[in-house]
Amino acid sequence: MIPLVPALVVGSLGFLLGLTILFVKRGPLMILVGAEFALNSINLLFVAFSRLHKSPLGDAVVLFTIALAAVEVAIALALIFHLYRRLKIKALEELEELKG
Amino acid sequence: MRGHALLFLLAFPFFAAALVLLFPQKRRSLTILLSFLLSLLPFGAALRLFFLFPEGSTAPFREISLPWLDPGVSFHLAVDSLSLPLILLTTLLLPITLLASWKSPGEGIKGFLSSLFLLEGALLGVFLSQNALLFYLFWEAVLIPMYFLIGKWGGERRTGAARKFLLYTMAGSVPLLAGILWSFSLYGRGSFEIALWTSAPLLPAALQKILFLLFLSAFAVKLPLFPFHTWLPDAHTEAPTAGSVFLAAVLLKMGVYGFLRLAVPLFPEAVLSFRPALIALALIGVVYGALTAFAQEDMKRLVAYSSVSHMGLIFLGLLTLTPEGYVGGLLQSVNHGLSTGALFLCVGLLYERTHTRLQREYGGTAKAMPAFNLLFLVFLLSSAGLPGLNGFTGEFPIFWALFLKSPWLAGAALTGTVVGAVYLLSLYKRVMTGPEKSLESGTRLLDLSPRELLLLLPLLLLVVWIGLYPSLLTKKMAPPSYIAPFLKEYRLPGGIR
Amino acid sequence: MSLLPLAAPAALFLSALLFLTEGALASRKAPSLRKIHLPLFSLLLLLSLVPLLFSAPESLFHGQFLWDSLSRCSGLLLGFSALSAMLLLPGYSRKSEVPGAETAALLFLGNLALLLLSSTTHLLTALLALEAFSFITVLLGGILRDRRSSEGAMKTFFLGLTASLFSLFGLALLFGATGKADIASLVSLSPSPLLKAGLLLFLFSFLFKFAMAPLHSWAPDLYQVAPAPLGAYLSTAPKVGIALFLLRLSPALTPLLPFLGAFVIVTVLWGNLCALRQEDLRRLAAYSSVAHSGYMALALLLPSPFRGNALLFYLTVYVIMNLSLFQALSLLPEGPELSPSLENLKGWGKDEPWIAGFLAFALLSLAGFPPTPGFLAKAILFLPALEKGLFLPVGAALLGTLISVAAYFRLFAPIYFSSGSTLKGGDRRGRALLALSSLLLLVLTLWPKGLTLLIKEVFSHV
Amino acid sequence: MAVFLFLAVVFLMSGISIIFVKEPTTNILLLLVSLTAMAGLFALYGSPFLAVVQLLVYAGAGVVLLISALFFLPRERRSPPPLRLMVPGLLWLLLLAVDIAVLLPSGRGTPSVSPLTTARLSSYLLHDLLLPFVMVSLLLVITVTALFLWTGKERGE
Repeated sequence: MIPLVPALVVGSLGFLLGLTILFVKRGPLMILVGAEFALNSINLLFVAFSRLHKSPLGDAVVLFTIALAAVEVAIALALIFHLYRRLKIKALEELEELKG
Repeated sequence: MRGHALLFLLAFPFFAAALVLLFPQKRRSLTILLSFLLSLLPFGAALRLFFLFPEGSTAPFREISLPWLDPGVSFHLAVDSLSLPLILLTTLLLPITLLASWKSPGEGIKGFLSSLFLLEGALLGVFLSQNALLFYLFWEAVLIPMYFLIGKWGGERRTGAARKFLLYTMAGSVPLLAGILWSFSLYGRGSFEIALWTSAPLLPAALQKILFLLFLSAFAVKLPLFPFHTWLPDAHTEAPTAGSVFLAAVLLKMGVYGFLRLAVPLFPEAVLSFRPALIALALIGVVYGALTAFAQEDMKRLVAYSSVSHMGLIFLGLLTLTPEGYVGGLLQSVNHGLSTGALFLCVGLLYERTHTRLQREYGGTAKAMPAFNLLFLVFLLSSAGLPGLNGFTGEFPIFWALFLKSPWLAGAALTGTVVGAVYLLSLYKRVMTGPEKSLESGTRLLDLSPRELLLLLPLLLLVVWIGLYPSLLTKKMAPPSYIAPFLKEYRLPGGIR
Repeated sequence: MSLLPLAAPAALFLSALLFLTEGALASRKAPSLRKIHLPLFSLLLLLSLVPLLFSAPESLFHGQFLWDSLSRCSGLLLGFSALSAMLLLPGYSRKSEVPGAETAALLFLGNLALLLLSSTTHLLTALLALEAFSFITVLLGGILRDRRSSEGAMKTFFLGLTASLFSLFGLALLFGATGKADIASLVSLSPSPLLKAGLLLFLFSFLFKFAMAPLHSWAPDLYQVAPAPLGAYLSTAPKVGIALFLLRLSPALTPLLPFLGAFVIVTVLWGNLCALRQEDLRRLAAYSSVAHSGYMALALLLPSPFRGNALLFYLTVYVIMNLSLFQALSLLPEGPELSPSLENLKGWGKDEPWIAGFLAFALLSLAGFPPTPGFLAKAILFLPALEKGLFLPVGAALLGTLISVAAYFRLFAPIYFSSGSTLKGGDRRGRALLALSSLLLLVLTLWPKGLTLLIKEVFSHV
Repeated sequence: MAVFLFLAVVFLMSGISIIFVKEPTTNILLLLVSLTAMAGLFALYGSPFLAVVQLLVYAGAGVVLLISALFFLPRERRSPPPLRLMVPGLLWLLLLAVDIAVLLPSGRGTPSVSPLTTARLSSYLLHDLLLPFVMVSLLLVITVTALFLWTGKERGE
């Protein structure tokens, strides 16, 4: 039997790591990578808690998270495609028009 | 049912404000004439109310209460001996200012007239409301037409002055709202009726103090109490003549009214404990206002600062918490409205002719405008408190009450009046006497037209009448039942504490 | 179990699909916004509102979809907001760049997501609905697809993504603490640190989308780049959905009240202060909506009967007055480089007296001036708050109100005190809509009791 | 336990590496490694179904999408580091083997907790969580709209 606590520790650490990636990295793709990493860590928490409470809810939520992640990636990629291909933007740093 | 007179009095200005908008824009004189006629109606109603009001009555008169909003917010109107003179003053000044606006606002005359009617309606609402939330509602509503009067039809720096006026007033009235809401929960009767609050047992002293300060912040800005007066000179200077008249004559009295209507009956212990500080501030206002007025070159600014000084004196009178001080303060409120209003009108008339308000640009005006000369002199003397004119009848009881309280206080306050006489007469000397300056610059000053005479004569009449026969008003100014218990009689002239 | 309650969501979803198909098939060149999209949209939306009018309270999907009078209220407010957005579009100056069919579809989907959000007591459903709406926000905000709007969309998307990660993490903790994911199980448990932390994190995304400071930074950017008609929708509809969900969640929020109070204080002060220094009209409107979120969140701190009454009253009034504001702003022309600023209002008071009057009325109401409904909403909110002893938040809210007066009155100076060449835009429809909103505000001014009675009726059936 | 430790360390290490590695391609491969490790952890915690979904849908389709997105980026941003790609690549193969070992019924890592059967999960999904399940279609429609708007044909040209 694998105890729950290590899974919780790994999940929380992974969540923090994912957030770090999100805040440290520039560029939309890397932000997505960070978000995916964090989502995965959260999924581990759900699975572990699912075992704790002997409820399939956690596992089910993981499925929803995966769907959500897929949707997020698809929308983000559409936006990135639009920005780089249509609007011919070289880097995100160019986009600094909105302020105040 | 007889309270419907009050409903008419309150609703008519708002109705008129809407009606004015339908008048023909092109035919300016007709529009003004029609609104002048309209404005006579509320004045007539107020006059009738005044004559019907029983002498020496201390109870609310012609009460009417309509359900309006939960919880405990009713449309409750009444007139009493405190609000009666102020209502009369408000309704009297509207026709006069309308006549005075024949030429001054350049464009958008309909909006201007409409704003004046709105202002009148809101002011009447303040004086008539017997429900704290309704009172606050009208208190705030006064702000909007006044803001537009200053901001749209004002002078050069009108936008800044309008904003300053707005911010000062709002900074005062937001605490007032907080105080009213808090009182609502403290009195725990589920009602905003002022009568219910005043009849409830007094709150603990500590709470009274906090609430008093919240309420006072609104009243002190309006009064204006030193050091919250700095909006006033700007607003006065930039406002059109009609705006200045209303501002000085009625808006400042809202502070007096609020103080007497709410602060004294609800928080008497707090008033007593803050009284020394308030007296000090009012005294500073008296002296500072007078000295600053002395140094003003702009005539409107001069009159504005004289207002600060006079209002300080009125507040001093009220703070003695004696019947003499009360009657003097209230009577002087009316007097100040009449004479300062008249002075603003006079300055406005001069400005219409020469387009300057600087004293040094004038001289020898008395020769060019003899009729104006006489009227102006009377109003200046009334403002200076010459016996026989109305200013004296108001100031005398105040000084009497102050003297009974402390001769030193009376002496200090008297300096303000002395300086007042000096700057008012020096104003007269510089503007009216000496060589005729208008001849040098080539413009010929015309004397008063019949219309102008018509608008100043009623004021002249009242100034003299009240000066000779103050009981005309005072017999209907007995302290209402909610204030009377807090006014202490001094039996002996030597009863100084 | 009657399936009638499902009629409204189903109608919304099918209408969206219809518009998407139409968008995919229609010829690209035909300008069909006014001729086809608008009538069809209005018809379908009104049809979807029909089920709101009758049908008894019902709980479907194990309480994940509650069909009560609160959700029907939400549907009506959302419908008004979406209809207003769509009616304004044909008069919008850059209408040729707005794809009509997709916009209509997104409005339907948005209303569906928010309707679900406001009718659920299940945390997972709520989070999914919120995520769905957050994508819709991004799409509607960036619908012009030029450089600026894509930038705004991008920023909003990634900030929203981050916020939703926190919420999901919170949901995991809540699941860990309770083993369930519905509001009732949160309330029944005594608060443990895990539960508190989970709730706090779970709220993150909701407060973010509700534009509570300091999580509001996306709102000004997005409202600035979104077309003004859609700004009207984006600044009102999500507030309805989220506020009503938070109202359902509020029994569970008791341990977090101090924290929420701090949020309220920061939001009302910061939102109004920022509004004070904006030159761009839509950024100003955005900060004003931030501040109003703060007032609405204050309602959540109240004890039970007042909470719902104050929140629903404020929400209704807010929707109407904020729509008025954006309806007026929609009459100003926009361009890729032209974002209407205070300067553009010069001379409105003279050239467009009615429009200026309506706008002034809305501004007075937004500033909470008596006797406008904005004032009544605040009075109904502040009274019980003071009675409960929430002096600090109410004090901050009053101070915020004072600041907001200065902020809104800045608009009066160009409108009434200076003259200039008026920029004309908009059409009859926009003007009529503005007049309608003002009329509603006027009715609420003269007869506020009607709304209070209606709200009482709503809560007697929940 | 040893398997758990190995997978957890790989998962966390790949996250740390993402922070420090600059090339997007390597980073996406590292993400793939972490996703695969997570699949193994799911299996260890008694969710074989989730593990399979993770491997096929998430690690498979999601990462392919991300890699294809690399080609939108300006050219200079995609640096081709042949050796840097080798390490995560090999690691991924190793992890895949571990995952399969854990997933096999007789595998060494078979968890002692009773695994959640796919049948139970699906009946739960279709019964207790029917509404969220249906709502996924809402998300998909929104995605389609986004694709329409941002990658479809330009209007008005």
